[in-house]
Amino acid sequence: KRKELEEHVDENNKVIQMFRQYTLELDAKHDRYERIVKLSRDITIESKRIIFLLHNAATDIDKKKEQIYNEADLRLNQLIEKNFKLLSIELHGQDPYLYLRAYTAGLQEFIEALLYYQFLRYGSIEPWKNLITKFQYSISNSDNHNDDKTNTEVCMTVPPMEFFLGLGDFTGELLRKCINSLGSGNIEECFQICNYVKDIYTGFLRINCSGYKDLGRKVYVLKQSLQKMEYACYTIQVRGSEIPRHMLATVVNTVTNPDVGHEEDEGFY
Amino acid sequence: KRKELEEHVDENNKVIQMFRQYTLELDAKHDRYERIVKLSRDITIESKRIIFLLHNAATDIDKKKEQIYNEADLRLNQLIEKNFKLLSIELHGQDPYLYLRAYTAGLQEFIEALLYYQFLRYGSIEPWKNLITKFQYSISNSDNHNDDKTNTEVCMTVPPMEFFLGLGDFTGELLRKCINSLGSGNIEECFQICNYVKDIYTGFLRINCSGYKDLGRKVYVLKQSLQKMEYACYTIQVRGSEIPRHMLATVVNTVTNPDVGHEEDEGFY
Amino acid sequence: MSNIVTTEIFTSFQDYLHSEQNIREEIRQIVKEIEKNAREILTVLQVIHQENSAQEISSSCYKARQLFEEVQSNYTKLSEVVPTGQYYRFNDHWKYVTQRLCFLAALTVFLEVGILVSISTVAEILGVSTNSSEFHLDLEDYLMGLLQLCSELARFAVNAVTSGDYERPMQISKFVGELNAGFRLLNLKNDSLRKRFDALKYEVKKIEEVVYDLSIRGLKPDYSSKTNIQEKGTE
Amino acid sequence: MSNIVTTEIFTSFQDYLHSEQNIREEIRQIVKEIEKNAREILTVLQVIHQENSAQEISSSCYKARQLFEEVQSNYTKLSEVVPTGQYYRFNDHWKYVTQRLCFLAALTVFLEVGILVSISTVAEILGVSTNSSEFHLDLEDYLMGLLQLCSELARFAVNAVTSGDYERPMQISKFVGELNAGFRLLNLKNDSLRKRFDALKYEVKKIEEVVYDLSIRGLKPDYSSKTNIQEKGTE
Amino acid sequence: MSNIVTTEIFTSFQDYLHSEQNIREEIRQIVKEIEKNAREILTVLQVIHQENSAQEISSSCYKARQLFEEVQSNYTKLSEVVPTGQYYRFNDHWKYVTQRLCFLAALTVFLEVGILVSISTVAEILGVSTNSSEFHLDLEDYLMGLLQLCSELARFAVNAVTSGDYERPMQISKFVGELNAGFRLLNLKNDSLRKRFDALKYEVKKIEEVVYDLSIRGLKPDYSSKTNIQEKGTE
Amino acid sequence: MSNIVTTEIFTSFQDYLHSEQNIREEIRQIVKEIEKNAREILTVLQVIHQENSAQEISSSCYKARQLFEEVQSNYTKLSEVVPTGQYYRFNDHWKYVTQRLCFLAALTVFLEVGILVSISTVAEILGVSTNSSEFHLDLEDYLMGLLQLCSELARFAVNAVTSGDYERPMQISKFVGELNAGFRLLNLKNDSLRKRFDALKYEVKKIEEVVYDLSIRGLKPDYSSKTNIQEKGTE
Amino acid sequence: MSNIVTTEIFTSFQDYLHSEQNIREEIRQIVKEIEKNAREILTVLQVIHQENSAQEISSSCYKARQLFEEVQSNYTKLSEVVPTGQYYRFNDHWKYVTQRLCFLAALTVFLEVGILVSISTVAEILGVSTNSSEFHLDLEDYLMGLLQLCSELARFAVNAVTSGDYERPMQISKFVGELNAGFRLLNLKNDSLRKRFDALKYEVKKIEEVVYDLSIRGLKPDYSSKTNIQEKGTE
Amino acid sequence: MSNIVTTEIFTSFQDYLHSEQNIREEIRQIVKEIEKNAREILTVLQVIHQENSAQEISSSCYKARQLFEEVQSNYTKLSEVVPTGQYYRFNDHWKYVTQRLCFLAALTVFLEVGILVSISTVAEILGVSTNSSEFHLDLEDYLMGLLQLCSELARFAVNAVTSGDYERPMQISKFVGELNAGFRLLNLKNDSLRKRFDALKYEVKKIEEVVYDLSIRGLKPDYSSKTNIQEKGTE
Ligand SMILES: [Mn+2]
Ligand SMILES: [Mn+2]
Repeated sequence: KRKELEEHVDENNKVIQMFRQYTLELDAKHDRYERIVKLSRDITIESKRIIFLLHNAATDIDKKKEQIYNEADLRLNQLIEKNFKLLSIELHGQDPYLYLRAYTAGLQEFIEALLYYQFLRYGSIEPWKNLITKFQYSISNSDNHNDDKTNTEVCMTVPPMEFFLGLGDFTGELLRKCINSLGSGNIEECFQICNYVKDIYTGFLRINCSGYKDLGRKVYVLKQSLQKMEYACYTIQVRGSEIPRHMLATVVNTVTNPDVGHEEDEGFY
Repeated sequence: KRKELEEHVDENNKVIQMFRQYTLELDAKHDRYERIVKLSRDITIESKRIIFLLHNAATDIDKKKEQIYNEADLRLNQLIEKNFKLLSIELHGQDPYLYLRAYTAGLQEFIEALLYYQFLRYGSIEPWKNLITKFQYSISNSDNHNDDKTNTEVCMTVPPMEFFLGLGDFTGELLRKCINSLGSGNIEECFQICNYVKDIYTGFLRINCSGYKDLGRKVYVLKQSLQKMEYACYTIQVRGSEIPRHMLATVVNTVTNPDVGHEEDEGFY
Repeated sequence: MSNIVTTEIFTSFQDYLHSEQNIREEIRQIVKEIEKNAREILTVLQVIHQENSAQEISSSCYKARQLFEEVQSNYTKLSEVVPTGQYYRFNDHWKYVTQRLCFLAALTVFLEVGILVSISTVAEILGVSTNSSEFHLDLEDYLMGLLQLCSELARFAVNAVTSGDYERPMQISKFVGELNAGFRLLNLKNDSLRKRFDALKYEVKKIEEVVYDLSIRGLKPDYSSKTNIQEKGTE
Repeated sequence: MSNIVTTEIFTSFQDYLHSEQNIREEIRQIVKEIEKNAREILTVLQVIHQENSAQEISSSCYKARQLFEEVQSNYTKLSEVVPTGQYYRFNDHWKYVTQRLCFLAALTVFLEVGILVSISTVAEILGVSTNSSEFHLDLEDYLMGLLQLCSELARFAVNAVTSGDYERPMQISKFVGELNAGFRLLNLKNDSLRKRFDALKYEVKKIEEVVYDLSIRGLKPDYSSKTNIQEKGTE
Repeated sequence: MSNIVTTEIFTSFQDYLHSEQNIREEIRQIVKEIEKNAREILTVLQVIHQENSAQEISSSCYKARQLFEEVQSNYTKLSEVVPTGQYYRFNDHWKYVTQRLCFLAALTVFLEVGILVSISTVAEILGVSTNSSEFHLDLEDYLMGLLQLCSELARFAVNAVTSGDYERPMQISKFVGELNAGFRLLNLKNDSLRKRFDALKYEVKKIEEVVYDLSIRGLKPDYSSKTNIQEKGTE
Repeated sequence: MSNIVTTEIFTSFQDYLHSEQNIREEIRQIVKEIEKNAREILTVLQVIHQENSAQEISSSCYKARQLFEEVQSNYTKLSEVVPTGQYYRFNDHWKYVTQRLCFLAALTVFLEVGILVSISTVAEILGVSTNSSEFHLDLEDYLMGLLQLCSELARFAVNAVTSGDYERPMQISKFVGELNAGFRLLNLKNDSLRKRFDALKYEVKKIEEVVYDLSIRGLKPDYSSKTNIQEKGTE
Repeated sequence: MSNIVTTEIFTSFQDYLHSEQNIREEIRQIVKEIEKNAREILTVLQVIHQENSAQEISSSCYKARQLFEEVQSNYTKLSEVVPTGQYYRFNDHWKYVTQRLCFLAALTVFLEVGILVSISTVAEILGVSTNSSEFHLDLEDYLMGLLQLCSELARFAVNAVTSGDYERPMQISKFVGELNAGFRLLNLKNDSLRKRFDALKYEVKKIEEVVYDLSIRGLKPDYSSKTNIQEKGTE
Repeated sequence: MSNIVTTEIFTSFQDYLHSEQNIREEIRQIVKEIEKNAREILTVLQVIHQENSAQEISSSCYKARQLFEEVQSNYTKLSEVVPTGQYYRFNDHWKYVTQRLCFLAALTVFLEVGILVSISTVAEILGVSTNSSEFHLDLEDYLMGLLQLCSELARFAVNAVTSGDYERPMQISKFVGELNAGFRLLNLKNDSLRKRFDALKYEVKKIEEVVYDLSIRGLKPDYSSKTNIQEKGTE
C-alpha cells in the first residue's frame, strides 16, 4: 500500500535494503504481540466469570452444585480447547518468554479459576506438572493448500512462576469463600479452608522469594488473608465455648436457615 | 445460558427481582466500555502510523510530498468515516463523559496526527470548533427490520481539553521535525517551527492549568521541547555569524546534499 | 499571522476553562449544602443506636423526611447547574454524598416499612430523575448506598440487643441476607463496589453472630412465624 | 493429606527456583567476563579520539579482533548454560553488554572497511547463531548497537578535525546519514529504541555542524569525487 | 559596583538565615524535653490497662499532674523562644507532641472526674495561653488530642472487663458517644483531623460491642439509675 | 448534663471552624486573582524571547508595571483578610504565586535598569510590608523568585543571540554570576530553596557556554569597557 | 609521564575494588545459606499455629536448636570474611536475616522456658560476639527481632484459642505487655525501629482483645495464681 | 519477677541509645563546621571562572591551603569522636562533605602543579589516616572527588577560552583524558560512583569540543611540543 510513496528512498542503497528486512521483522513481532494481548484479555474476562459462577455454588442443593461444577468444567475446557489453542499457535516456533508479558495476566487468571474449581469440586488442587499436560495440541498443517495432512504437536508454555502467582490469587478467592461460609453457618468448611491456606502459607515460607517481587507481594497478601481466616475460626471457637462444640453447627444452621430451622426449633428448645 | 443454574435463587423474592434488573444494566455498561476501549486502541495505532508516514514527507521532491499528504488525508478521513463513526454509535444516547476515559487516548492521538498533518500541509492548524464539525454522522435506523428509513443525526463529543492535550503532543512531533530539518539543512523551516511553538507556549502560559494535572505535564514537556528548538536556532545563528547569514542556507544545503552539492561546489569555492 | 490564530485558539480555551471552573464552584457550593443535609439526617437517625430508642424512631424518620425535602431542592439546583448530557463530567463532586444519601434514604425506608427501597424510590426521595439522560441517580451510587446501609444495620443489631430488643436483629438478619443474595447476582469488576461488597461478608457474619448469641440463650423470638415483617416498622 | 500434596507442590517449586538461581548465577559470571572483554575492546578502540592516531587505528582493530575471539568463546559458554527456547527468559542479563558489543563490532568494521556491518556478520563476530530458535543476536540489540555507534562517530568527527583529518568527518557524515535514513523506515514503538533514535537526530546535527565548519573554511575535501570510500579504511 | 550591592544583600540574608536556624535549634531542644515529659506521663497512665488497677489510678493521676508541671515550664521556655506573630511559622516542631499532651491531659481529667476537659483547662494544664495572638493552644491540636483519647478509652473498656470492672465500659460508652456526637456536628475539611475522626467510628463500634457482650450475658450494671456519674471519678 | 456541656463545647468549635473556612475561602478567591495577574505579567514579558524584540521590551515593562498595580490592590485585600499574627498559618495559599511575582518584579527591574532589585523594592512593587509582624514579603519567597529569574535569563541569553543581540548575554552572564556568588554565601538548609539553588549551577554553565560561543567567534562585545552597564537598561 | 602515574594509581584502585567485590561475593554466598537456615527454622516453628500442636512444640524447638547450630557455623564463616573494623561497612548484607534470626531465637526460648531471651544469649545462639569491636550482634537488630516476635505471638494467641488452649494467650499477654512497657522507655529516633514499634501497639490491643474474649466467657484461667509461669515451658 | 529482668534489659538499652544519639549530635556539629570550611574553599577557588583571573589563581590556592588547615583540625576532632571500628557505622554523616573536600584538594593541587593528586596526599591535606582500621579516607570518596573535579574543569575550560587563555583547555583536555582512561579500567559496581562516571563522558565530550573549536580556528597552541606541562602550574 505504501510502496509508491517511498520511491524517494534509494532502494539500491545497501543500508536501505538491510533496513527493509529489519522493518519486516520488527513489524511481525509487534503485530504478534498485539494479537497475543487480545487473546489474553479474552481469557482473563472469561476466567473471572467462571470464578464468579463458582462462588454461586455455595448452595446446599447438591444437584445445583453439580450443575454449576459441570458448567465451570465445560467453560474451563473451552478456554483450553479454543483460546489457549489459538495462543499456542501464535507462540509456536517462538520463544514464549519473549511474549510472556503479553499473556501472563490471562494465564494467571485462568490458573486461579482452574484451581478454585478443583478445590471446590475435589477438595484439593493438582500440581503444576498436571496442568501442563492439558495444554498439548495437535495442529493440522493446512496452511499450504496442498493435501499435506500432517499434524504438528504444539504446547503452551506455563512457567511454574505463573502457576504460583495464580495460586496466590486463588487463596484470595478462598478467603471470600471462607467468610461466606461462616456467614451461612458452614463451620466445618471454614476450618477446612483455613487449614488448607495455612498449609499453602507454610509452603510459601520455605521459598526464597527474594528477587521475585510479584511473588513476595502475593505472599504478603496471602498472610493478610490467612490471618483474617484464622480470626474467623477463632471467633467460632470462642463463641462455641458457650455451648458444647458438637452442638454449635446445629445452632448456627438453625439460625441461618430460618425455613428449615423452624421445624427443628421445636425439638431443640 | 446460565439460566438453569440459578434455579436455586428464589426468583419470586422482590429483592432478587430488583437485582436481576440491576445486573442487566451493569453488564451493558461494562460491555460497552470494553467495546469502546477496543475501538480507541485501533484509532491510536492507526494515528501513530499516520504520524510516522508524515515524518517521511521531509523530502525535497514536491511530488512525493504531495503523495504522502494525500495518503495521510485519506487515512485520516477513513478514521473519521469509519472508526469514529462506530465510536459515535456506541456513544449515541449515552453520556459521553461516562466513557471518556475509555476513548481519550485514541482521540488525543488522532488529534495529534490531524494537527501535524494540517501544520505540514497548510502551515497552520485549525481550531477546536472546526474539528468538531468533522464528527457529524447520519445513521439509518435499520435496526428494526421494517422499512423505516429515517436517519438519526449523531456526533462525536470532543471536549476542548482532549483537543489541547493532543495539541501538546503535536508539539513533540514538531520538535522531531525541527531537529531533523536542522540535520538536513532546512534552516528556515527550523526557525519557522521554533517560532510557531513559541506562540503555542505563550498561549499555554495564559491558561490557568492548576487542577488539570495532565495539562500541566504537557506544558512542562512543551517547555523542554521549546528550549531544545531555541537552542538549535541559537546554534544556527552563532555559526551563521562566521559567514553572512544569507549565504548560510546555501552552505548548509551544499553540505548536506552531496549529490546536488557537487556541481555547485565549483562555483562557491 | 499564526500568532493571531494561536491567540484566538487559546482565548476560547481559556474561556472554556473559566466557565468550567465557575460551574465547578457553583456545584461545590451546592454539594456543600447537600453534605450538610446529609450530616443532619445522619445525626437524626443515629438515635437508633441509643438505648431504648424504639419509640423515637418513627419521629426521627419523620424529621429525616423533612430534611430530605431540603435535599430535593438542593438537587434541583444542582441539576440546573449541570449541563445536559454532562452528568459524568462533574459527578465526582456529588458522587460521595449521593451514595451517603442513598444509604440514608434506604435506612429511613427500612425503619419505616422494613423493606428494601428501589432505586426509583430513592431517586424520588432525592428529587432526581430516573431517566439517565437527565440529572439522575447512578446505579452504582445506589448500590454503594445499600452496602453502607448493611454496615449501619450490623451496628444497629448489636445495639438493639443492648437495648433488650431481640426482634430487630432477626429482622436485620433476614433483610441483609436477602441483600447479600442480590449482590451475589452482580457481575462486579475489580472496583470500589467490589471491594465494598467483599466487606459486606464480615457484616453478615457479625449479624449472624448476634443472632447466634440470642439463639443459644433462648432469647431468639420466633421470628419466622411472624409473617407480617414489613408491618413491624409501620406500626 | 493435603499437607503432603502441598509439600510436594512447593518442594518442586523450590527446586525450580533454586535451579533458576543457579543458572542466573552462572550467566552472571560469564556476562561479567564478557563485560570485561567489552571494556577492553572499548579501551583499545578509544585510540581513535587521540591526536594523530590515524596510523594506530588498524593495529587497534587487529587487537579488537583478537579480543572478539575471547568474546566468542564466552558467548559459546553462555549459549550452553541457557536452556533452548528460553533465550528471552534470561536475556536481561546480557542484553546491555550485547548491545555494547554490537556497537564495538560495528565500529571495528567501520574502521576496517567503512561499511555498515549486517546483523549476521555481527552474530558471526560474537559467535552466536542467527537462527532465532537458538542462542541468537536479537534484532533490537543490534539496532541499539548501531545507535551507540552513531554517538561514538559524532565524537570521532570532532576529534578527527582536532587531529587535522578533514576527510573522516565527510565519511562519517555520509555513513550516519544513510543509517539515519534506514532507521526512519522502521515503525518504532514508544520504547527505548525510539528514545535512542530520537537522540540520533542531535548527533546527526552535530556531525553536520562539523562538516559545515569545514566547508565555510574551505577545508572540505572533495569527498564525493572519491568513489571508493570503503577503500579508505582498508588502505 | 553592583557587585558590592549584591554582596551586601546576601550578607544580610546570611545573618537572617543563621538566626532562623538558631531559633529552630533551640525549639528542637525544648521540644525534645517536652516529648520526654509526654512519654513519662503516658507510661504513668498505662497503669489503667493492668489488671485490678482501680486503686492505683488516682495515685497515677497525681504523678501525672506533677509531670505536667515540668511540661508547663518547658512550654514557657518555648513561648519565649518563638518570636511574636510567628507561632505558625514554627509550629510543625511542637504540633505533634502538643496533640499528645492534650490527649494525656484529657485522660487525666477523665480519670479524675469523669468529664470532658475544656480547651481552656488544657491550655492551663500545659501552661500556654488561649489567646491566639500569643503562644497558644491550637484548636485542632486539642481536637486531635480528644480523638487520641477515644482510642485509648476503647482499649481501656476492653481491659476493664478483663479486670472484672463492668461499670467502666458503661461510663466510657456514654462519654465517647457524646464526643462522637459532638464531632459529628463539625464540618471538617478533608485533613488529618477528618482522617482521625473517620477512625473514631471503629472505636465507638468496639465499645458498643463490649457493652453488648455485657448486656447479653446479664453483666451490664444498671448504669442509668446511677445519676451521679461524675462522682464516680471524684470519689 | 455533661451532654449539654459537650454540645456547647462543640457548637463553639463549629463557629470557629466555620469562620476559618470562610477566611480560607476569601484568601483563595483573592489569590486566584493574583495568579491571574501573574500569568498576565508573565505573558507580557515573554516578548523578550521573540526575535528582534529589543524595541518592544520597554513598552512591555510599562504594561507589566500597570499590571503590578492591580497586584498591589489585591495584596492589600489579602492583608486585610489575614488575621494579625497568623501570616504563617495561611501562607501556603499565596507562597507560590508570591515567589512568581518576585521573579516577575525582578525581571521587570532587570529589563528596565539592569540591576538586582532589593527585597524592599519588591515588597513595594507588590504593595506589602517588609515588617515581618505585618503582612510581609518572606525572605525565602524573594530568594526563590531570584532563582526563577536566573532560569528565565538563561533562556533569554540564548534567544537574544538568535536575534543577533550579542550584548545581552554579556550583561546576563555578569548579573547571574554575581547572584550565584551571593547564593553561595548562604548556608541553606536541605529544603526547596536548596534544591532550586542546585539547579542554578546548570543555568550558570549554560550562560557561560553562550558567552564562550560568542568569544571564540570574536562576537563578544568589549563589555568590560562599557562602564555604564546600568545605563543600558534605562536608555 | 603523568600518564604512567595515573595508570599506576588506577591499577592499584582496580585491585582494591576487585578485592572488595570478592569479599561482598563471599558474604553474599554465606548470607544466602543463613537465610536458608532461617527459612527452615521459621517453617519448623510454624507448627505452633496448627490445631492441637501443643505436644509437637518441644520437638520443634529441638529441631530449631539443631538448625541454629548450622547458623552458628555460618556466622563463624562470615566473621572470618569480614575484615576487622569494617562490620558496619558490610552489615547491610546480613542485617535483615540477623533480625529474623533474633526473632526466631527469641521465639524458641519463649516456647522452651517462657522468658525473654537476653541479647547475650541470642549472640550465643547465633555464635557471634557481644563485643562491638568484633563481629557482633547489633543492639538494634536484636530489638527488631523482639518486635517481630510480638507480631508472631499475637497470631499465636489467636490460633491457640482456636485449638482450645486458653492459657497460652494469658502467658503471651503478660509477656508482650512487659516488652511493650520496656520499649516505651526507649527514646527511639524516627527510624525503622520506631515504625516497627508503632505497629506493636496494634498487636498488644489484639492480644488484649483475645484475653477479653476469654474473660467475658469465663474461660480465662486463673493465671495470676500460677506463680511459676516460666516452668510451664520447661515442663 | 521477669518484669524486673525486662526492665533492667531495657534500661541498659536506653543508656546505649542515649550515648549513640550524643555521638551523632557531636558528629553533626563538627561536620557542620567542615561543611562551612568546604563552602569557603569553594568560594575562594571560584575565581578561576572569572575573566582574566590568571594572576589571582596562585593567591587563591594559598588561601585554600590555609582553610585546609582548619579542615584538618576539624577532622582530628571528628576522629576522636568516632569510636574505633565504627567508622562505617557513622560515615553517612561526613561522606558527602569528604567527597567535596577531595574534589577541592585535587583542584588546588591541579592549579598549583598540574598533576593528579594521590589519595595519600589528599588524606594528608585533610589530616586523616590512610589506614582503613583508623579514621581514614575512603577510596570511593576520593574517586567521587576526582569525578567532581572533572566536572569543574570542563567548566573551567570553557571560561578560560572566554578569557582568551587557549592553553588551559589543552592542559585540561589531557588531564581529564587520562583520568577518563583510568576510570575506564575500573570494574565499577552499579552504584553512585558508576552513575557519576557515566556523567564523565559528557564532560570529556564538552572539553573535546572546546579543543575542536580552537583547532578549527587555528587557535590551538602547539601544546605537545611543550614537554614541561607540570611546570606550567608551578611557574
Ligand atoms: Mn481473584
Ligand atoms: Mn507523538
